[in-house]
This record gives sequence, C-alpha cells and structure tokens, in this order.
Amino acid sequence: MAEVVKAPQSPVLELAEVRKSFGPVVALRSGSLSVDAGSIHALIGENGAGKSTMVKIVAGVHRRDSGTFRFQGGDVDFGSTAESKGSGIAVIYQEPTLFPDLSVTENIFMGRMPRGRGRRIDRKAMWAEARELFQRLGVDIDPRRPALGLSIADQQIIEIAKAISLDASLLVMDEPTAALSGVEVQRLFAVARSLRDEGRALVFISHRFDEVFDLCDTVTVMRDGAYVGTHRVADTTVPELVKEMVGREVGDLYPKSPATIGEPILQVDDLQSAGVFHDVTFQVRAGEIVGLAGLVGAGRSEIARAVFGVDGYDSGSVRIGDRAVPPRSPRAAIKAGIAFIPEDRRQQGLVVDSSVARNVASVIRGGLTRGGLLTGRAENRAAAPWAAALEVKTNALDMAATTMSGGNQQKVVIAKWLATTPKLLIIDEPTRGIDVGTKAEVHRLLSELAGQGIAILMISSELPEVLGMADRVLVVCEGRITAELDRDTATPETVMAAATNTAPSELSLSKDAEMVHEVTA
Amino acid sequence: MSSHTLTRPPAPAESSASAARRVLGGLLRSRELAVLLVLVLLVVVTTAKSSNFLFGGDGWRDLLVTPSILLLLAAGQTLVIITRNVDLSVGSTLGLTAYLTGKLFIEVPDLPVPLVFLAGLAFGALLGLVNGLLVAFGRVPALVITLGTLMIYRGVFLEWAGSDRINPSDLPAGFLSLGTDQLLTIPVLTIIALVVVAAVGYYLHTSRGGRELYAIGSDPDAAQLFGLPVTRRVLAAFVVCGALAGLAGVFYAARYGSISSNAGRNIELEAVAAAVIGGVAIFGGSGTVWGAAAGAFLLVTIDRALPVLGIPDFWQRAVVGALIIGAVVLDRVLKKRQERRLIEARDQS
Amino acid sequence: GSDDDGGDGGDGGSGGDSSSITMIPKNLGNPYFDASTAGAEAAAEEFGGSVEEVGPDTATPDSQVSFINTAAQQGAGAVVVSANDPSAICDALEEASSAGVKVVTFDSDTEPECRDIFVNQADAAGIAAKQVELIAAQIGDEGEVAILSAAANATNQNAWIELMEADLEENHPNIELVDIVYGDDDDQKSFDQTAALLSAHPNLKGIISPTTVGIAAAARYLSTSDAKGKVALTGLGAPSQMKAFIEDGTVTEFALWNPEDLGYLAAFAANALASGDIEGAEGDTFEAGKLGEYTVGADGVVVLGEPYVFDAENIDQFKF
Amino acid sequence: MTTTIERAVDERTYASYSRPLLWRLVMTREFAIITVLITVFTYATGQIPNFDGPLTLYYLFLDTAPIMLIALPMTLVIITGEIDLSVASIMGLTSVMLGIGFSDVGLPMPVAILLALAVGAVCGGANGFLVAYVGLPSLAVTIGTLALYRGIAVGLLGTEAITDFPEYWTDLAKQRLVGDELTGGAIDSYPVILIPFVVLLVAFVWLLHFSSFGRGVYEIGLNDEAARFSGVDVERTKMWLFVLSGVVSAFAGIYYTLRFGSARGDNAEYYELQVIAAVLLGGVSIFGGRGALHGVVAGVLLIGVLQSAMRLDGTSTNIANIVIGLLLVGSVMLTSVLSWVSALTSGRARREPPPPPHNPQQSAASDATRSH
Ligand SMILES: Nc1ncnc2c1ncn2[C@@H]1O[C@H](COP(=O)(O)OP(=O)(O)OP(=O)(O)O)[C@@H](O)[C@H]1O
Ligand SMILES: Nc1ncnc2c1ncn2[C@@H]1O[C@H](COP(=O)(O)OP(=O)(O)OP(=O)(O)O)[C@@H](O)[C@H]1O
Ligand SMILES: [Mg+2]
Ligand SMILES: [Mg+2]
Repeated sequence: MAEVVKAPQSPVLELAEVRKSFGPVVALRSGSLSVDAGSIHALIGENGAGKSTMVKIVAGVHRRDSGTFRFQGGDVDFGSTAESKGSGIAVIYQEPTLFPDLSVTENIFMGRMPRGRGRRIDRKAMWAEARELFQRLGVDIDPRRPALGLSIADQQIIEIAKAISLDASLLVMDEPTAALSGVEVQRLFAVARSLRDEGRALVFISHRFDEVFDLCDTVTVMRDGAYVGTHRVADTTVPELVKEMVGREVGDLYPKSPATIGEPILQVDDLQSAGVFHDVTFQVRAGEIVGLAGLVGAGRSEIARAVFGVDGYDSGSVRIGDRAVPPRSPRAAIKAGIAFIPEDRRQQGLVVDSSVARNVASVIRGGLTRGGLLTGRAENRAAAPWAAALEVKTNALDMAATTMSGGNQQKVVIAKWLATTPKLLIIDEPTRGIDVGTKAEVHRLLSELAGQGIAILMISSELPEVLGMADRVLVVCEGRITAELDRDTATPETVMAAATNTAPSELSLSKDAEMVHEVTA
Repeated sequence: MSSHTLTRPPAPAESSASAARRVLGGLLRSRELAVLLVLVLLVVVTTAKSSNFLFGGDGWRDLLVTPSILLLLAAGQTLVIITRNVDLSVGSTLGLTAYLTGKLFIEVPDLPVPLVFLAGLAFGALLGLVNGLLVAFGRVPALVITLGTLMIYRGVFLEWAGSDRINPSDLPAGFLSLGTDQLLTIPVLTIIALVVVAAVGYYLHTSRGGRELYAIGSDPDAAQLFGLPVTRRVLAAFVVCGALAGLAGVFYAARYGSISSNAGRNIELEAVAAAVIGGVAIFGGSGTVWGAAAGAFLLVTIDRALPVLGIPDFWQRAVVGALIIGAVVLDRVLKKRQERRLIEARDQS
Repeated sequence: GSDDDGGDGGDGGSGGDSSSITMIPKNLGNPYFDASTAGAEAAAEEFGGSVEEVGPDTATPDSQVSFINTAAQQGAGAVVVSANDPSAICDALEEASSAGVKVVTFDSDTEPECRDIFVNQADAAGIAAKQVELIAAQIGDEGEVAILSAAANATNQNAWIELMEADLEENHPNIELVDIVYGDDDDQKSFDQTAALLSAHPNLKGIISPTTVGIAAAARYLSTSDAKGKVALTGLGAPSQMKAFIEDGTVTEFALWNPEDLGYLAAFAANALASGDIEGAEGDTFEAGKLGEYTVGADGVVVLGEPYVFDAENIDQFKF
Repeated sequence: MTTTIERAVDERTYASYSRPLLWRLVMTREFAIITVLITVFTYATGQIPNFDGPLTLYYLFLDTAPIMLIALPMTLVIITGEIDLSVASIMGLTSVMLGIGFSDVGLPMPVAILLALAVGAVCGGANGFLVAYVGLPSLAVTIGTLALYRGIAVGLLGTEAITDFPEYWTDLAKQRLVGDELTGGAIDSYPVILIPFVVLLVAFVWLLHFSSFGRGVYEIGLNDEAARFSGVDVERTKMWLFVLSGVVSAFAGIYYTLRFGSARGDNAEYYELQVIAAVLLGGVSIFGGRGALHGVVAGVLLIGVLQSAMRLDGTSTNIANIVIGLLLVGSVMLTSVLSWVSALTSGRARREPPPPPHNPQQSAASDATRSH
C-alpha cells in the first residue's frame, strides 16, 4: 500500500504492514519502513505513533503479531535482542541501558569483550579500543571509570559508542539527541555521516525537525501506529511533514500571548550549592514566563530542584510572596504554592505503575480525605476533570500510566500539578520527547496559565521554545546566571553567547541559528 | 558535559607513575583490604592475649579450617548476590548433603572419598538447579523462592532423617581425617575452599560470563534489553551456589563427624552477612568474592576470638551485629566518596 | 477424666482415651530422647497403651507449647515432657491438666506446681557429685576445668551446674572452674565451643559436658587435637556415641543413666496417673514393670536411680 | 480542517475502572489465598478429629498472635520496598527489658511495659534512621540489627530467665474474651489478645488503604524518587514505619513474655522468617508497591490453620513446613507459571522457521499470550 521511494539496490531493512498489540493496546497497526544501505532514514511521528515499538521489533525485544520483516534480503523473526545483534543490527534505545556498576569500557563491550590467552578478557585491548572510539566521538571520558555518576549526555554518548563499535550494517537510534547539546549533536552527526558513507544504513528518530533536515536523506512519517508516507528530505518541508504527522495543520507552535505581569511571586536570593551553582538571584512575577536557558549540564535543573526543595542548598533564600520557603522540603514548597514538573517523566514525574487517577490526585489527596477516610472514589472524582481538561487519552482512570505514550504521560504530570492550583509553576523540559501536536498544546496551555496570573519558570534546552515562549530569559552557564535578556533582546546569538560564556562574534553558530529561524518561522 | 570538553584533547596514555599510584590508591581504598586488615588486627590482639590462638598446633589449624565451610557458602552466595538475587536455602542444602554423605558411607562403606565429594557437589547443584529454575524462569524474587525452598529442603531433611543421626563411627577414618589433615601445615579443607574461592574470583574477574553476572545485577532490565543470556547466567549462579553448599555439606561431615537434622540450620544469614561485610552490595552489581571470603574469615574468627579476649559468650552476637552494621556504613561512606570523586572528575574534564 | 484402660494398645492415639501418652522431648533428632521414647514404647506395650512422640525441631522455650496444646485438644491420657524452660510451658501444662490430661515431666523439670510427677533420672546432687568426682579423679584434683553445657536455659543442666560449682568450691579447692559455655545441643556449635575453650584457656586440664550431644562433639574435637590425652573430658554421654572415644583414649570415664529406663519409668508413671491409680502425692507407690516398685517422693519427684559410670571395661555391653 | 489544535469543548468523560468490580475482586492473589484458607479450614473442620473442638481456634489465635501483630507493620515496610529482619530480635530484647524492668529494677508492671515499648521504638528507630536517613539497604541493616538486638538480649540475661511476673498479667495474655461464667461453662474460642489485634488491624487498614500516608507508602515502593517529587516525605515515612514495626514487635514481645510467663534472651528466636513468609504468602510483593492487608491476614491464618490441622492429624511439623514452603513458592509462581505454559506453546512456534508473512494469526496468538 505504501508508496515507498525506491532506491536502486534492494533495501537493507524492510518492514511492511507490521502489527503489534499489547493486550488491548494496539501499539502498531500497520507499520512500514524501508531503509537503504548508505543512507540515513528519519522516522518521525507524534508521541505514541509507534516508533519505539517498531524499533523494538527490529531489535528483537518484541515480536510482531503479523506483517513482513525482512533484513538484508531475507525474512527474519528475532526472538531476542541477541539474535538481532548477531545479524548486524545495532540499536540505541530511547531509555539508556547502562550498567552503573561496570566500567564505561565494559559497558561498551559487554557480551563481546575481546579475549586473549586462556579465554581471559583482554582489558588492555578493550581500553585501547574504547579510547579510540571516544576519540572518534571527540569526547574525553576515562574508559575505566564506572558508568555510575555520568551525566545523561555522557550516558547517551556511551550508548552511541556502544552501537558504533558493534560494526553493524544497520544502526537504529531512538531519539539519541534528546539529551545532547548542540555541539554534541553535531559531533554525533559527523559520525553518523561517516557511517553512512561506509555504506551502512541508519534509522534516526527525533522530534526535532532541524536535526532531521540536517542529517537525513529520507524520512518516513507515522501516525497512530500506521505508516503515512516516505519522502526525500530534499523534496519536503516542515509544514508538510507536520501536516502528515498530526493529520491536520498545526497553527502557531509558540502561541505566546502578551502577558499582564503582576506582583513578584518567586524571589530567589544568593542561592548557592558548592560545586553545582553559585550566586543565583532572580525573581518570577505573576503572569510571567521566565525561561531558563543554557547548555545541558549547566545546572538549570539543579537550581529548580533546590528551589522546590528536593535538593538542599548551602546558603541563600527562596521566598514565595513574602513568605520564606524552608529548604529541603518539597512538601513545604507545595504548600507555599510551588508546582514542579521535573525533566525525567518516568523516574520523577510519575509513578508509572500507579493508575492515572492516583497519579493525578497524588499531590492533592491530603485534601480529599472525608471523615478521616481517603477513598479511591474521591480520587477518581478529583482526577477526572483534570484528566479531561488536558485530554489525557485513556479509557479508564485505573489504567497504569506505564501503558501510555510519552506525550500522554506528560499530560498526566501537568494535570497532577495544575490540580494543586499553584502560584508558581516550574517546568523542566516541558516538551522533551513530545511531538509537535502535543507541543503546541502544551505551549498554549503555558500561555493560558500565565494569562491566569500564574508565574512560570520554564527550563528548556530548545532555543526556539525559550525564545518563543519566555517573557524574560535567564541564561545559565556553569552554575551561574550569566545573562538576563528580555523578550526583545533575546536572540539565538545572545543566548548562546551567554550560555557558552563567549562573545557573540566568536560563535560559529550561524548554521544552528539559521535552522532555528527556519523552524520558528 | 560542560562546554570546554570540546577543546580538550582526549586523555593521553597515562604514565607508569600515575598507574602505580592508581593501583596503590585502589588498594588503600579497597574494601577487601580493609576487612583483611581488621582480621589481621583481631588475630594479633587475640594472639597477644593467648599465644596459642595462633601458635598452638590446634590454634593455627582451627584458625584456618573453621572458616572453610562458611568460605564456600559465602563464595556461592556472592555469585548469586552479584546477580541481584539471594539464596536463603544454602543452610538446608548443606544439611541435606551432609546427611547424604553420611548415608552414602553407611550404604557403601568403602566408597572412594573423591567420589563422595563429587556426589555432594552434584546433589547440591541439583538443589541449586531447582532454585535457579524457579527464579530464572519464573522471574520471581529469589528471596521468596529460596525462603520457600529453605523450608521445603529442611522439611524433607527432617522427614528423611527423623531423629536418626550420623555418628563419627559411621564414617570411614580416612574421610574423617580430612577434617584435620594438613598440607604444609595448611588444612586440606582450607586449601580446597581457597582454591574454590580463587576459581570463582578468577571467573568473575576475567571471563565474559563473570562480567555479565555483574551486568545482570547492576541493571536486570538493561541486561534483558541488551540481549545478555540473563536466564542462563542466573540459573548457573544458583547451580554453582547450590553445588558449593553441597560441597560445604561434605566438609561439614568430614569436620564434625556427627550430623543430625539440625546441621546447617540458620547458617544462611551468616553467609549473607559474610558477603555483606566483605563489601558485596546486597542489590547486586558490585563486590568481589575475595571480600566475601575475607568477611567469612572475619566472622568466624570473631566468634572464636571473643571468648579468648574474655568477652562472654553471650555478647558475641551483639559484636557480630555491630560489625555488620559498621561494614554497611563503611561501604556507604566509601561509595559516597567514590561518587563524589567521579562527579568531580567529570566536572574537571 | 479417666476411665479404665482397655487393652487396645497400638492405635494412632487420636482418641480421647486415658491410655494414650504423648511424649514431648526437648527436641527431635536427639539420640538420648530416641532411647527414652523407645523405653516408653516398650512400657506402653506392657501395660497396653499407646505412645506418640511429637516435638519441636529445635529446643526453644516456646516450641513445646503448641504440642502440649494439641495433646490437650486430642484428649490424650497423659503428656510426658522434658522441659526446655521451667516456666514457659507451665501454663500450657496447667491448661492440659484442667482438660483432664495428666502431666509427667522427665529428664528436665518444670516448676513443681505445673506437673503431677517429675521422673528424675537421678537425684540432681548425685549427678553433679558424680561428674565432679570423675573429673577430679582424672586431673588429679587440681587445675582448670570448664563446662560445656547444652542450651543456656536448660533446667536440668543449670541445676547440675549450680550444684557442681558449690561442690567444687567446697570440696576441691585446687580445681578452678574457669568457664561455662553453651553448645545448644548442636553438634557444630558444641564442637566449635570446645575449640574456643581450648584456645581461650591454654592451661585447661579438664572439661565437663553434662549433655550427650556436647560430650560427643567435645570428644570428637579432642580426638583430633593436640590436647588429646592432656585435657580430660567427662560428663554425661551415650555409650554408643562415646565408644570410639573410649577406645582411642580421648575419654576414660563418663556417666549416664539408662535413658530407655527413664522413658520406661516415665510412661509407667504417666499410666498410673492417667488410670487413677495414683495422684502424684508424696508416698504414692506404683509398679513399673521390670524396674519394680517406685514411690513418689517429696514435690512429686520419682527418682530412677544412681547414674552409671561407663569405661573401657563395660562400654561394649550397652547399645543405646 | 482546523487551523489550530482546539482544546476539546465537550469534556471527555472517563470510566473509573476498566474492569467490572467482580473481576477486580476475584482476579487477585489475595482472593486466591483467602480461597485456599477457606478450603483448608473447611476440610480440616470436617475431616480432622478434634479440629472443630473449642480449643482449636483459641490456641490458633494465641499461637499466631505475635505473627499476626508484626505482620501488620511488616506489610507496610515491605510495600515501601524495604524489609525488617530484626523483628524477632526486638521481641527478644523487649522481653528481656520487661523482665529486667519489672523484676530487677522493681518497676510497676505498666511502667515496665511502657519501658519495653519504648525500647522497641528505639530499636525500630535505629533501623529506620540507618535505612531512611543514612540510606543503607534495609536487608543488610536489619541482618545486622537482627544479630545486635538478639546479642544484647542474650548478653543482658545470660542463662537467667525471669519468671516472677504477676499472675494478673500472665493470665491476661491468655484471657478469653468472654469468661466461662458468662457462657455457662462453654469455652469461648477468642482470646483477649484479639482486641489489640483488631484495633491495630483497623488502624493499619486505615493507614495503608484509606489515608494519604498509605498512598505514599505504595508510591515509595513503586518509585521513591517520583514520590519525593510529589511531596511525599520518603525518609520520614520509612522512619515511622520502622518505628511502628519496632513498637508492634515490642508489643508482641510483651505478649509473648506474659503468655509464657518467662523473659529470656532467646525468646521468639527465628520468628522473623515466619512473619515474612506469612506476609509474602498474603500476596505482598517483596519488591514493594503491591499488597493488601486482607491478603496478609489470610496468609497468617493459613499458616496457622495448616500447622494446627497437621498437628492434630498427627502429621509431623516437617510436612507442615514443606507445605508452607510449597505454598510460598507456588503463590509467587502462579502468575509466571501461567505465562510459562503459554510460552511453551509459543516456544514451539519459535523453533519453527519464522512464520511466513501470509500466516499472521499464529504468531499473533502466541505473542499476545506471551506478553501477559
Ligand atoms: N509494553 C507496552 N505495553 C502496553 N502498551 C505499550 C507498550 N509499549 C508501548 N505501548 C503503547 O504503544 C503505543 C506506541 O508507543 P511507542 O513507544 O512505540 O511510541 P513512540 O512513537 O515511540 O512515542 P514517543 O515519541 O513518545 O517515544 C503507545 O500508545 C504506548 O502506550
Ligand atoms: N547524577 C548526578 N549526581 C550528582 N550531580 C550531578 C548529577 N548529574 C548532574 N550533576 C551535577 O549537576 C550539574 C548540572 O546537571 P544537569 O545536567 O542536570 O544540568 P541541567 O542544566 O539541568 O541540564 P539539563 O538540560 O539536562 O536539564 C552537573 O554539572 C553536575 O555537576
Ligand atoms: Mg519512543
Ligand atoms: Mg536539566
């Protein structure tokens, strides 16, 4: 059925009308994908479109229910990840799969460590090879250190090193750039291109169009678990892809309405935490969206966590209105009117094994107690309107959140915090791993909330998002606020300059910046 | 990643001096060494109080031979704990195998001793296999399963043995003398136990399979996603743990000579404690069998040293308890420091 | 409630008849109690009753209670119990008693008010004196000695130890009791405790172990140790377990009564109570088959006889 | 076609539950255990002589009371993903403290009881502090305190056993709810210890199932980081649970002491594994996050009924232990066995060559069953 762009030689990977369901949930209705050797193929689609499911079928994590799956010209049916790996498929999963207690090198070579005399592991050879890999990726990581304590970005780099070292003929990357900064992304892209030039096939999944257009040769769009279309990247445009993805046109991605800014709500003074951040002073006012920009690892999340009280700090103060918020107590912060949507949805935002209702009601449940009793019925009643307001897609409130797609999970987290009717909403990476459709929705929501007089502190690694949504931008570099820019003075150049602590003229950012403009436009 | 990563070239191959410093630093921070140091200190202090604790003919032998049973159990337990599991049934396995050993000798009095060792290993492996099959294929928590098999194996043992017991006179003298035989003043049982520990340690450190056990314990889900043969490895860990418990049963028979249905009761927590004292993380992924062996040595030696030091029998368990907690706290402190160092290293890079 | 005992011995004993006796030793798997139960069974054969042995796996204080309770529920004629704790099982025994079950303790007593009769293996002072006498003879009446006992709370052992301490102090001023350790009637623990004793007390001359498991384990350790022949060992042991060590010279003399006779006598006493022949008052007399007639003494105690001393000469004659 | 993504004007509505009530009640491990309990109890009543007698339930409750009591806080502790192995040692230590307080120090009994409860709280607090605030694994910590508390108990009393407790108190431990006089000689099956048990049961049911605290307990077990981010005070919750565990263990220790009239260092040794076996049998996940108190009560009673029935039947306790072990293994394996059986069928499919694309049903069926 699919009108696939035909390449001269037969494709390396070919999936057609693949179907996969988990109990009642149909994750993939009819997935098709055809990838040629020597090309980079993008796979895009909204959250829950079935991209990761397809990846996992290719990887041998899941088995398809029906459909065709051909690899290097033959029908295959992988029963385990070992089988797919053995056939020459390397996969970077959306969730990192590192072993924290083992060394970085062992992580890369796990299961296929080079062996020397007497079948002993040859550690020297392994280290040397790891060092070479890191050199190629241009990073400086001690190959002997344990994976424990690596930043998310470094973890992702190890994943990439692992996949590259497999010497696979097909490399699948499920959102490898979600946690990487611009420079690291560029380096990854360079490696990807060189692999392509060696004649390997690559599949690249991302929610960022700039990356797709920068890197990929062809792109396949999916919607609702089904194949929609495949295009040469050169022959298509962002609006066209977006339209295919959401099945309709998306209007303004950054629907920021001018805000009426009121009284200061959050006042942070001289916040300091040794080795993490220093001299952090800022304020957020009612109705204002303040963007916290910076490179990954600059310490923005840490500042937010300290304000909310999940982390401690050494000195300084946090106030809401004129009341001081005691340190190290999320409970007190919530009581003071702070809501915090953390960056790691599955680990911090949600109890994924718990039901939608319990998640939504989890912060407000103290107030749901009637006559000393907290009942499931009360939770359901309280959760339903908020789930409805955010259009959470689930058929019953007792479904576990783990069965939902990333975007839907994010809606549950937002619903949970809006239910507390906060004065200040801190939102860390509001749209990480979220498709354009939902993204626009989230942005619209933020704008609306600001309109209602809620103060919003938004951390984002996506420059367009910061520039598009924030009334004021604070730039963080190495734990310090290096610039405060208002909506008019904030440009990609000024923000990046402050984020890297360089003068704007020294920056060779033009390419990124252009891309940003293109997308925002 | 901070931004100046871009500018700095990858680390040059390090000089031999810094490598030596690394090794030395590693040793000083090593948990195994710390436990060993405590052990040595204890032996020295005790010997100062009563010289035949170390220098008496029996003293030296007992010092080495008494821990050999726990040594085997701790080595097996380490394998299992590293995979983020635990085997509580080892005490029952030990008892059953010890009794089986006695029964074998009663049935076939001139059975060659090596064959009995093999039988013990095989029988223990069989019991371990049951645990392993249930845990690995059932994907259910090992603590629950082995708590169940602890009760089942012990129950079977009691049903089988009833109030029958094996007496030293039922066992051939050649076998019993193994309990005290020495080779270059080192007791034979200790030598066997140390060889086993060395073999397990070598495997864990230098083979793919060994490293995979660590990986499985470090993050079982990732191991599954990664395509490691999780089921097979976990199964193997339980089988080896069972086999070593079986071997410990044969040791028990050789050393103590009399075996009643109480043999090996409640020794499982000691085996876990030995591993924990030796720095094996209870949630898998880290620790060495050397540490566990040192822990076993320490635990047993404390038991023997306290009365010599004049601490009454009754307070021994309190001391052991305090020691376990101390070990866990120490582990925590060391780990915190390592984490901080790693993060600092990352920030400086 | 007791009615006449018919001759219907041998059935499972689940009915409520007075001729069914429940034997509850300190723990199962102890050869000493195997012998006593065998004696009780022989007795039951003779008077036409039935004996059922039940008991815990380990000698913990509370573990006998549920067995006593069950016997009460089943309406057994009598329970015959060797107490792990003098008071922990008292209430259970009293309740059984009020449900019509006769209560006999043997080997190790409870508080006297909790039972009808205590069948004592030998007068406690006699047992203590015998062991002190043996060790004094073996070490030449001077030097350090230690005691390896059973569980720390065992009633009978503690009573003997107290008497031995007094005896030593009074009559053997040159013998110093340097340590008392507890092997919990566990082979491994007793063995390791022996090793610990020897290394803690380099000048030790003798060990008294008033428990069969303990003395066997201690003998096994000594037989392989440098201390063999230098450290004397005596106490209460089962001849079948000690034979090898008498033969190899590790042990020269030890004492015990015949545990089979003890069980035999206890069963007869229980039967006499259950059938209403006696009430357990001082002066009551009853027939105990081959052992002849016994009289209940003060506090409801019936004494089996003198402990018997085993040595290389006579050890071959005994099978228990 | 719309130009913007409109927020739905008509509010979505949600069903509260995806399955009917009966399904949600029946398809649980708790229900399975309750069914087994009822079956065993019915069988024993009909088939085992004397089981239907008046003493059976009385002794059953007396015997299982300490386990029932400690199982309550233990359930909560295990649901948070922790474990407390030191409960039996706390029982032993409080038993000794009660004895020393009453007999050696000469405190009045109620004061001695309070002292013992306080000791339990301190012991639990020490566990809780090490686990919650120092962040140590509870399995390791409580293996340590298991030895430590028992060691202190045994060290304090040595061979001594304190038995001179006043009769009023030792009788109280065994008192029946309704005295003989009232029932006209008939013996009532329910001991007084059921009153504190029922009170505690109601309190813990409320705490776990009907309070905000209880929701937090589950959340901690499922994902403690997310719980912390939602304002649950993870440390304090764990701390309190360990203190509760200590206090209830102390209460059980006091009951134990009075019931047997004897304070000894080795009282209630090795009870911890029985408590944990009962809790796990009752359907609580050792990984935390799952379990309910009705299952746990059924688990405790099931073990008690089995032991009591087998003792009355003259079956040796070894068989009872084997059966309990099998039940424990069986109950956790239940779900896995089902999926394993269906995996066998799909395993057959797997050994065959990859299914041809035109025959999708087969692999669809096999995969669907396997993923459950
Ligand atoms: N193990 C599972 N059990 C049940 N449902 C699942 C499972 N895995 C995925 N799903 C469902 O399948 C659908 C597709 O999920 P998938 O992860 O493939 O989406 P995706 O396109 O990768 O989305 P995202 O961009 O958010 O990563 C979702 O609705 C999800 O809820
Ligand atoms: N797992 C960790 N443990 C301890 N400290 C950490 C950890 N991760 C990061 N840090 C410290 O915090 C600093 C900032 O970390 P982080 O990467 O979360 O910053 P961020 O600006 O919030 O980036 P992101 O874009 O990922 O949100 C790092 O430089 C590091 O020193
Ligand atoms: Mg995905
Ligand atoms: Mg962040």
